[in-house]
Amino acid sequence: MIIILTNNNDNLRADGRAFDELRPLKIEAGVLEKADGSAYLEIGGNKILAAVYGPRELHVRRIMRPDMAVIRCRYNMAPFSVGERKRPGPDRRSVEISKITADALRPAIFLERFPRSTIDVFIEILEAEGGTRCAGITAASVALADAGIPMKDLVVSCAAGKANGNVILDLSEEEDKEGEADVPIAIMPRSGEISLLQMDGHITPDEFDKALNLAIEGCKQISEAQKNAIKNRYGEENG
Amino acid sequence: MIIILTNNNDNLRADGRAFDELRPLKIEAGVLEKADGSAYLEIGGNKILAAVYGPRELHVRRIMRPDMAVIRCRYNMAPFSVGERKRPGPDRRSVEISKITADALRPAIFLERFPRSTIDVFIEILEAEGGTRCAGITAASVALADAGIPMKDLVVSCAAGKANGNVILDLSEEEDKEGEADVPIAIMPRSGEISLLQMDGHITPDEFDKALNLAIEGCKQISEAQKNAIKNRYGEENG
Amino acid sequence: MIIILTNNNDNLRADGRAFDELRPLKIEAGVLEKADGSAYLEIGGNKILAAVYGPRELHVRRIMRPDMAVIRCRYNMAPFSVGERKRPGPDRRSVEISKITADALRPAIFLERFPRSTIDVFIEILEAEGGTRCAGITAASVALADAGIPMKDLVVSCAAGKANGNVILDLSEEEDKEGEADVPIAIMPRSGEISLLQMDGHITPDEFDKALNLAIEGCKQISEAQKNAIKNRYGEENG
Amino acid sequence: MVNIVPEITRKSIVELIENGERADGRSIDEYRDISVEVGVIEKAEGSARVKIGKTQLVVGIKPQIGDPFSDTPNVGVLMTNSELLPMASPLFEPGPPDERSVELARVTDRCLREGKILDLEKLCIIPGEKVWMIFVDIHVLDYDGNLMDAAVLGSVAALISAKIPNATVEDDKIVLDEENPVALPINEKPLMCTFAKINGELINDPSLDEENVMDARISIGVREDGSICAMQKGGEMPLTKEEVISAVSRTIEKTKELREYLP
Amino acid sequence: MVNIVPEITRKSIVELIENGERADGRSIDEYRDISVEVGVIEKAEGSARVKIGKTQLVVGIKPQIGDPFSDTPNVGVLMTNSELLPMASPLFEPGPPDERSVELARVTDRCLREGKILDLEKLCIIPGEKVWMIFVDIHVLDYDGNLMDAAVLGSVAALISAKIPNATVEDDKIVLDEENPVALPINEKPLMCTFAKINGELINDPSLDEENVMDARISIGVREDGSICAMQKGGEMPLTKEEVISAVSRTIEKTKELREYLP
Amino acid sequence: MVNIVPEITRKSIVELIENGERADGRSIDEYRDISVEVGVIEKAEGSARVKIGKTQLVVGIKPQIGDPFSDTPNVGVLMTNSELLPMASPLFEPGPPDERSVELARVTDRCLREGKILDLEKLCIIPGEKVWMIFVDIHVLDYDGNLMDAAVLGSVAALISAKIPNATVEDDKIVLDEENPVALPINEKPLMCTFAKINGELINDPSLDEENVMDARISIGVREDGSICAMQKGGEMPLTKEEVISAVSRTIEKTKELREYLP
Repeated sequence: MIIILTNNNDNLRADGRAFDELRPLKIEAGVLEKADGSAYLEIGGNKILAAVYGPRELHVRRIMRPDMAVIRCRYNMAPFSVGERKRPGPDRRSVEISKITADALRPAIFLERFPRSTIDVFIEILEAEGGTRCAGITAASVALADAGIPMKDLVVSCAAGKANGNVILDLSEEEDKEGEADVPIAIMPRSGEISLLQMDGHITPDEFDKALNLAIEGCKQISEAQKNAIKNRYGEENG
Repeated sequence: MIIILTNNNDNLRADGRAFDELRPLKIEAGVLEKADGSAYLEIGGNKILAAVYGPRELHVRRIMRPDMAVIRCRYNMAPFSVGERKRPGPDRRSVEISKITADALRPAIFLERFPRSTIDVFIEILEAEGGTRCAGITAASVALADAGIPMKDLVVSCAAGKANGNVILDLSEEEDKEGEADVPIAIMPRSGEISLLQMDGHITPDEFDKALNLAIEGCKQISEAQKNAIKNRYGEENG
Repeated sequence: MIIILTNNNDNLRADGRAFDELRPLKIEAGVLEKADGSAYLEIGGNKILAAVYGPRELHVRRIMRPDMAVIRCRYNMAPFSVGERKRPGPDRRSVEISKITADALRPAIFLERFPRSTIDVFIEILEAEGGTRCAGITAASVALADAGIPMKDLVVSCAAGKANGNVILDLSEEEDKEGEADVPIAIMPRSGEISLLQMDGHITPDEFDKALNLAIEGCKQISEAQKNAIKNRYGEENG
Repeated sequence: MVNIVPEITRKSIVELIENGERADGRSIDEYRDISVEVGVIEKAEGSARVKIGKTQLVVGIKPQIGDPFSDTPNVGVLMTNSELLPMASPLFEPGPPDERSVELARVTDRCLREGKILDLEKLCIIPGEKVWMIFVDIHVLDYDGNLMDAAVLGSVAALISAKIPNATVEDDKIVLDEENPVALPINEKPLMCTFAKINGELINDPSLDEENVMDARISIGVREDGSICAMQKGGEMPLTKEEVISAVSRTIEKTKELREYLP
Repeated sequence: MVNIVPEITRKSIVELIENGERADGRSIDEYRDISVEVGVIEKAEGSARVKIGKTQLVVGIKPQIGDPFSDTPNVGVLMTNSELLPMASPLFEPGPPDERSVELARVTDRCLREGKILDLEKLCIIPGEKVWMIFVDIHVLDYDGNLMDAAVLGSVAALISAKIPNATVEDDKIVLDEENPVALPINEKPLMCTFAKINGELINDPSLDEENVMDARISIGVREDGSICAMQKGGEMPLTKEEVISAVSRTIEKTKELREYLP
Repeated sequence: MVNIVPEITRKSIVELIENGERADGRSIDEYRDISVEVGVIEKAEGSARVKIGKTQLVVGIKPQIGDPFSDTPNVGVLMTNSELLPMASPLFEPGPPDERSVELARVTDRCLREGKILDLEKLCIIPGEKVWMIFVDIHVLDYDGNLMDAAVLGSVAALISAKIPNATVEDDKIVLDEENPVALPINEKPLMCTFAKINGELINDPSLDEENVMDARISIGVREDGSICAMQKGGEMPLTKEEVISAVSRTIEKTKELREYLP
């Protein structure tokens, strides 16, 4: 009798992860000196800094809101963060990501407490390896908490997708490039509501359903790491 | 006896027009929903939209005039309006045309009735086939009327020029390119005064004189089409 | 007996100058009509215009100082001022020179007499042949005096450096390009204080010391030419 | 410019939707009148004018021969741009594309690209050297809400109807036959459906008034076989998972209707 | 910056003109003092400093070898730029060229180009591949009105006096002989005359004060034979046909005077 | 944004310095804690994170193959850029580099270039055709004064630690061996020392509070042998000659300490 040993899903991903497994994750709050709040996040090969200034006075009257604060986000990739040097300055991709990042974070913040002011979120991609927009949102949430911005919940973000015909969690750069679909989401974990959702690629509705659930599970895991980061920061201050 | 049959001027132009003949012309007022006034114009292969917003509050203090409204024009070519795709955004040509368009329209408007405000005119060249600046001014006048802006007269614009040694009216794209001279003008038909005049090429003073008269005649014909467009729009509303 | 005739340093520079000799210098004050003050300066092949407007109202609130005037400088090279045509508009070099020019002139001006206002200095390099930043500062000082701006002293600027192993004064374009080091400075001649100092190249501390002294001597010579220019301008007006 | 909606407008829209009604008499899942007209710009190799209610845009297609990207040397290039013309709305200002315009162009681009509308490999002329670059320019003339569905519909219609010169290679030179133009290599016809969430209800084809009071927006792009190719959430408030799932199945049904308008 | 003219200045200028007089003592058709000096910038292949009254500008000519435009593969390129330096007027601000600067450059460019100042075909070096690009840069140093006449006069003088390296082709390589520079292939010498309309009168060579109160402006470019090559109306008010015709014939006479200042 | 320092802060800093003391307990010529960590960005061919007190920046090195400048056809290119990220200070704003950022990049560039850190001739791949372009990008994360010393220290550390693909030429084609990367051809290791002049005293390594009240600033770059390669005065007030000379000799001593932090 021949027994064929089969692994479960584990060995089907290039980096040996299970289909529903996140890349190694590390979050640290309060890493910068000047910003009102900050966070550093590593997931897989991504290295990301987020910083928050505010609520502070808004000088641009054109976008001021008399009844609440505005949130402005700037997602930026360092020239050395990718294989081929990226020219400094915003491009269309970073403009779009900046916008949807603000959209993803906005519902969690008690903006109405700070009329006529701004909360500025700066996300810096020091090194990119797939999934930077999600990692940026996750880090920004921790930075907002570190800045003491009152929030209903800690927004958390993660992608699922499809590669080699399988629905998988937290695509690496290679899986994103070679794979069939990418579904980055952000949720407010308490309510489970979705504040960011994008998708591009080719996926059936059933697979999408599966990917969405997987991404939500991923978010929940990352949410724990966020809370720990804030707890560590808080402990540190009181220790 | 040999009789040589000569046509009159008619068949001397590539498109079969007489020297003093306009291309087929169509003007429609009130074609857009959001603008305060608008007009659509086709002449030959040109397809042009004009829209007016205002009089409205002017936010740019640097150009505000305490005793009257300012008129701001933006002439813009769609990327797909010409043979080879045009890169979006203003170039030197469109900056100049925007300026002289404002100069051409300004004297007809009772600007002093709206101090500290602006009247914004947007001209969009959807398809270009020679003579877009004149067509834009003609359309903009109708859009100003459609917006209910009080005016002394309906500015109307048309070019004459010289091609194949002949002075001709309303140059087509080919005639403009291959020809010897182009004289675009705009007039206020009631007074006959000239509010736009440019010329480039090579022409004698006598030919210029002839071209100027021809262009004025062309303007008068187009003026009728403008009035009809406004009448149709008015009729429609009351119909 | 053979006598070897040695020149002193004179013939060791390509243009026949002594090590401590300036290029031919000419300064004229009050050369422009519209500016509040102006000066024209030639040194070697450099042709430079400086103009001053102000003190005048400052419209940019972001940089306004409630207790003093600000000084804004714009150093600009004409497209035709150099061998290969320079594209119009500021580049990184001109942005830096504009900044250090303002820094060089600022300590000489009684800025505190004109709170909330600006003094604008425009330096135009019509022709460049080495040492334009120094020549620009020297000319700007004369233009400031011509504008009647109250000053503690007339800032004056000159470079020394090292070429072919020798410490020399007032480098020509060729000496700057081929030489080992360039030390542009600006001083306030009454106090001898240094308000501009840059250096790039390769030089020992002792050589630097020598170059610094040489540059200071050069400044003093140029200072006389500045004063003469102002005297001539003044004489002219009273003549 | 911040667009403040009077409280009374907001209230009236919300109350209508509570009763399954809308200000213009439509039902919750009904589109406004749609018209699609192709070939409207003769100088453009492809073009379409789309109206959805009072929203109007023109899409023009221009081909250009250019260099392929170094990492995909044998495939053509599809480029999507949009201009929110200042004539289209008092809220739009002249100048370089702002974040709304960039989002519109990029979401449309993803829907077309990931929906595999073109067989880009067939747009290679000389492998590694010269390829067709197909520019899709979306020109927004009148803005009364739901630009995304109109932009995708117009882009697909314009691409379907486009004809470009036939390019052949003779002796290392590219010969363009403008007399006998050929259609673009159309693969799939993806379409997009956008929903606004107002008072917990997902409504199709939001008008500008509805967009101004909506909590959230979701746009979904699907191919003809019902597979999903693009998705984009917008708006200031979140969606529930159930809302997303429901929007997907409603999109698959609704794009069948939209598909009727394609040439 | 809007330039508001005190009513008293306006009135005094208008009243003088009613009597055929002007503030600086000139007659209606008189230019201010003109000086034209060429070769003022040694590093420029051609240059001229022009003063008309208190208006002053420098024009520099720089040649550059470049690619021809694809639709004119065998002719050189003439490019005209202008900078209204902030030193020239309290009204000018640093930054990219504004509409006044663009108009000045484009009208000058048309006058030179349509006036056929250069035989551009002689500026072709290798047909279809390399041509001379001649840059005309107009640097406005002092602005006291009538920039157009000064810009054209200075550009023509600078081009006439320019010498560029002799370019020959040997074994497919371009050889530049900088030791034996050659003049540019000058064809014609167009010049421009500008009139301001004040109180119904057309006056030559308006000063800044006159420009500030003028109703309209007309600039006319003519070749030596009196044929017209360029025209541009400016200003806030209209002109009559008779005024235009009269300006043309006055230009033909007046440019004869201006021509005396050319090198 | 103008940074107004409260009079009380100014007074306290000045009084401390009068007594040879500083707010954070340092002596006049003492640096804050310094840390230099290399290899922090794996995708960058070289990188370093530098902290001087609360000032923090990351420098990344990226190589690129490009064309040499026409006047130096056989040497590689070194390009230095800096971004004062808005996260680093409430005073920094998003947008293109302002004059502070340009000054930082250009002074660092001069210190590296004139300090001959790289043997640029060894970065030529095909003479006259292809050379290595080495980009040094300085990313300022936290700004608490003395960016120049940190930028030079970080750039030198990142360049020393960098490894780029080995480039060889076979049959006119460039072959890149990414498996066996090679170090950059390091020549010299210039470093920079900055002093702030406060109340007539030159203090090393000014903090942001000190920079805000300083009269002047001087930065000096030296090679290992004590020769000077770069110098830049800043600040609103002048320096005396004696102060400059003293700063030079102090720099030569002090950079020996800084050199310990290099990898």
